[in-house]
Amino acid sequence: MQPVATTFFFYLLSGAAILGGVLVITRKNPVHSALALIMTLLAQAGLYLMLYAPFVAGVQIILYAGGIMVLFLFVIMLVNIEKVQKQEQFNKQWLVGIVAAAALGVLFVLVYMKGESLFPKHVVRLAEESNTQEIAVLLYGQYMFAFEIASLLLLVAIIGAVVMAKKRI
Amino acid sequence: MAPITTLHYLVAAAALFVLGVIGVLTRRNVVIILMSIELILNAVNLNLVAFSRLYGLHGQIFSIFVITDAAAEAAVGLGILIAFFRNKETVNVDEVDLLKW
Amino acid sequence: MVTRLKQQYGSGIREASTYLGQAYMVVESSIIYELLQVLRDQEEFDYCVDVTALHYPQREKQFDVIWILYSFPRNERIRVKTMIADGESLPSSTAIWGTANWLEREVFDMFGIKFDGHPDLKRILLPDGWKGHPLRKDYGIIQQDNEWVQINLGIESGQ
Amino acid sequence: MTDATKYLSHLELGEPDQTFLDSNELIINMGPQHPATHGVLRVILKLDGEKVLGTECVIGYLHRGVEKIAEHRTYTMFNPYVDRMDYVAAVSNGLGYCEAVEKLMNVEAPPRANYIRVILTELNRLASHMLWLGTHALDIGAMTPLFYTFRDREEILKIFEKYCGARLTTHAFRIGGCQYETYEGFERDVKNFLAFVPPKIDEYEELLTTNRIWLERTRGVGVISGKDCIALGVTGPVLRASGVKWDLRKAKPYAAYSDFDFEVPTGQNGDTYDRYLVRMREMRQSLRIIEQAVGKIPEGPIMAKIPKVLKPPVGEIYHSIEAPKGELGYFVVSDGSTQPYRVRVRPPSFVNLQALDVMVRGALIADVIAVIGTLDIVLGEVDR
Amino acid sequence: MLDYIQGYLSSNVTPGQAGNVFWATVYILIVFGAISVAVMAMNWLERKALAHFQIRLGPMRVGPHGLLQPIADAIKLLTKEDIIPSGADKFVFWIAPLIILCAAFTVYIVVPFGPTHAITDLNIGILFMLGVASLSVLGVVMAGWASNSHYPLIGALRSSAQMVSYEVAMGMAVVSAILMTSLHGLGMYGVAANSTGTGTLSMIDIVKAQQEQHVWFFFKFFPLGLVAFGIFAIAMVAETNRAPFDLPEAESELTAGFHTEYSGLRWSLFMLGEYAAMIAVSSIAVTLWLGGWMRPFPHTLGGETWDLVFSLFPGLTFIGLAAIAFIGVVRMPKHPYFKIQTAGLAGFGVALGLIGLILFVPPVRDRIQDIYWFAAKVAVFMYLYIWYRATWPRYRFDQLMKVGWKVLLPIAIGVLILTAIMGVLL
Repeated sequence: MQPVATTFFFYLLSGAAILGGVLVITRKNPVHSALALIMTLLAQAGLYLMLYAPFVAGVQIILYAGGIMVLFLFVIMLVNIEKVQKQEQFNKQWLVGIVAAAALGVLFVLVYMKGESLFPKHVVRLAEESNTQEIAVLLYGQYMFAFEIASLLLLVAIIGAVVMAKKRI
Repeated sequence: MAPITTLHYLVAAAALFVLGVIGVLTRRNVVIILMSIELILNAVNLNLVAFSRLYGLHGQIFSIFVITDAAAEAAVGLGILIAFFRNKETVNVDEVDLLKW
Repeated sequence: MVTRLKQQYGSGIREASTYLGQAYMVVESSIIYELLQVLRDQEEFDYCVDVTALHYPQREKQFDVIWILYSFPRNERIRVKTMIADGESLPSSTAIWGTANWLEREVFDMFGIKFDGHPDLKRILLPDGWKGHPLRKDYGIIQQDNEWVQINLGIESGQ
Repeated sequence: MTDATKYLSHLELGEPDQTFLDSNELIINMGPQHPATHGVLRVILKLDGEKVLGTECVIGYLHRGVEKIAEHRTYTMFNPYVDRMDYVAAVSNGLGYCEAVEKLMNVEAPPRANYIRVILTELNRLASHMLWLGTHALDIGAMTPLFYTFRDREEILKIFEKYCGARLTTHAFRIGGCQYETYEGFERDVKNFLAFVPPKIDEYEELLTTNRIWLERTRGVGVISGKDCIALGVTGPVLRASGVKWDLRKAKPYAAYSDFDFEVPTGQNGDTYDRYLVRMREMRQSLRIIEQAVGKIPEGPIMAKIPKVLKPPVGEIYHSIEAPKGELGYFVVSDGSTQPYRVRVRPPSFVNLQALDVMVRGALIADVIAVIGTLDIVLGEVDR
Repeated sequence: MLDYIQGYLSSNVTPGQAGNVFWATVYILIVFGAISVAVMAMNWLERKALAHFQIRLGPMRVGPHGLLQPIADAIKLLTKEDIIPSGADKFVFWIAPLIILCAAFTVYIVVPFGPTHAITDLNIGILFMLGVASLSVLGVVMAGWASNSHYPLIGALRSSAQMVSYEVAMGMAVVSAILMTSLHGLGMYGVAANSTGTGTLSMIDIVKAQQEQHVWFFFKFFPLGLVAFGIFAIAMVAETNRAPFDLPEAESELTAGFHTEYSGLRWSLFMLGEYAAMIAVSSIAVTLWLGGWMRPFPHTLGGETWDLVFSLFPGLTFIGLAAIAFIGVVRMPKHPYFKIQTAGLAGFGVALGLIGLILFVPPVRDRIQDIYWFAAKVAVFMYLYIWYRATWPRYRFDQLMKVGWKVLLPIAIGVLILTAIMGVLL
């Protein structure tokens, strides 16, 4: 399947993602931030589809938008936002932070400008039809060990989260 | 319009990354800082997937691992947040300036 | 039973007999708590059916407060009655029978009789800020706390 | 030292262990407008998540001053008012009041009147239990039994309607007996009903008694021991489900109940499921009583000799009957005039409702609903 | 023009795969229109069927036998005052029902109504479906939070916990079905024609795998497929917040759960989303275990004759419905008051009959078959939903969690492992 109107969708989706990002860091209300983050994540899932990565897009939707964000919303509801909303939103070093981040952004763009010539000229044709199968082969073959470590990491995270969030153990 | 190249994706990812960094550096609310970290991780993911179009599937594998880590990080981070909130009744990072209380 | 109690309390029990087959006794308000305790513990009146009151405005001791008790083992009922004047208070029987909690609250609500030692003596059927105790004889049947109605319901009168 | 501090010193805590999320306990109002509080009951729930830490009932939204009204009406005029208290069992209310005044006047209703009274009261007990079953099941989420019970309750209401013209607030009895002779075909109607209902009760039981979800929702929920029941004055099926075999129809027989052979069903555990079973069995026992009463209903007058103007002698009387919800008592004081000096109603729902707090502490919100349903309260009676 | 349509109809890929934007748009419109109509029909059917379970009549006033009731409801809901509680977060309150609706409808992009009757066929089809379906939990949480009220908040917390928990068991059951697509060992069922050993996540390929293996996954590795299907069937009821798992909107406990504060149009969006989600998860179950668009007994009762017999079913169904409508006409009271209703019902019957006759025309007949069988299987699930609701009381929250984590999940994992072992052994 050939993607249609690539240019249009790229600008639409990346625009949505960046707009979401801006909203995440500017909203007073964490729930609005979370909503904006969900928009960013879904737009990114769309970008992944355009990059011939349907499996990553699916994982992004299930895990990020469906799992992690629900966790975020859950926690936001547990903490008292009304009080938080009335407080000062930015810390004292906000100017320094923005300047540093902007410098970082400029650095990125400069590197890309310089480095673009190093990229391979032709794009690897990734088979979209068998994307999942190929990822599976890599994940359970070459990256088996990393996969196991990731599962261990998740186990540790589960235990850690339960231990920390529990009232009395 | 010019066709969309890898560079376009990289710039979009850089923009997201910078936004995430700004969020982490300037906001006081822990929840939003955690969300900004998610933004940063996502920017990295976008980079990885964009490069996987040039160098093969390994980038996608890596992005899956990053998503796994993000899940673990969110769980632990929010767990800490809950414990912290229960003790201090605040979610502002600049009020967490003691190692022990 | 009555003779036993009479021996114990002497003139505290002023009257004990039956009317239409129902036993009752009239006692001094000073011994009422003790008597109720004894009735439950020694005479096995383990179930407090009802606590209520009567208002006789022309008497000196205006109120009759009545405990209706029932004994499961003996299958017997007894009414214990005591008299108090307006403004006096009685010891609460909540500690003896849990039932008495709401029943005493109702008596307080309707007659204005206070029970000392009641855990949560406040109005039960009428709203908290209401003035007056409706089951007293001097409270008219269409009388109401106009002020409360106007403030809380926003209407001129509930009639 | 008050009780609260004693408790704390026992735990060796300076003050309650209050972290923020603990203090973030939810206080929610269940009612006065809530689908499951059976009217205008308001329960203030203190919750920790879904767990109930405490309850407080706020009642009185339906207070109509019935006892005050009684003091300003003659004995006869007050009779219809009692039907408005427990409006799903109006016949029982009327029976209790009429018998109390009869006792005060030292007259007795003729045997035929007593039999009619028993038949109608037991029919009303069935109607009340059916309504209870339907609404209780609806509260727990089973929607269908409600419609089945309403279908069958309708048959009872039809008999009432034919007998006295009213369906709900019947005013069926008069002081001294009954106003109306049974209508043509009354016995046939009742017998038809007796044949019609048992399979229907089987039908309800089929839907619920062995239903796994029903068992899980009701077993071990709202447990109250027989001792607690007695201490809190809880009567009726709730008391019997806790293992106390006590029924005023047996303990202090009134009307014609001593003539009939019936059992008093009891439970052991005092949980919601036992109360359900007890009430289901009670419905069958009621059918038994009606069957016997219809079989040997005596001929004769239906009204005792009483004066046109009722002036009971000075005195006071407490008379109680076994209403579908528990002990319904009337304390009537006469000063010798045509109007009662005081009528005190001892409503079973009001007293039973006190047990709510004991029964739901530590349970979940869903159990509060189940327990309110199983207590079978009628707000008209709680608030009077 | 006609050639163009004809040319498309004879192609054998979905419009999405063909990259045909025009046809994809047409399909999207058709599918979304059809789902909306199905939701309305389901609404009517639920009220009628539930009423008949409960010895009532259900809607009878608007149109003959209340047939126009959904339309009347829609008009009522659209014109109703839209109340927003004063303390509510207006934006989130506004967007929450839309999230649920979008999540429920986006799922249909990959639902295969037939071998070519899908909007598109994604490589990650089932993953996409589960993922997007799980997004509706966000809408629920937001609706509960934004209402600024206690009951909706409790409803939302319940709902999110419930949906997240049952998704786990559901996912396990789905994985065991996906595993079956790759397992060529068929034991007593014979050997498949194409046994490559690679599985698939694509919805169309899953059905095709069942076609090739000559078995619905429902019956494969008996009873493993059956158990996995059972777990899915239970979890999907919980996922869609329907009785007996309707705790988030438990009427008698939380008034209406997360949508207590909603009214009018927004409330109707919740309902639309709920019913659309019900149809969506039923479609997943049908696709994964019940052979999707395949007709019953495609192999045991194979051959030309049986093909012909089964291809008559769609037409016969509609003729049967028309017959029921005409019985209704005959039984309608003869009073002049019912004249319009009688005429309406007769007209409805005639319309159904005509549709039935059109479905007998050979080209249409062949084209409609797949969709018919798919819809028929989904309809069975819809009926089950109503049946559950009429029969069972509601679970309590802790019991619900117990069932999800301690019963369904271990069984699902066990089935998954056993399926894998069976696949390797056979």
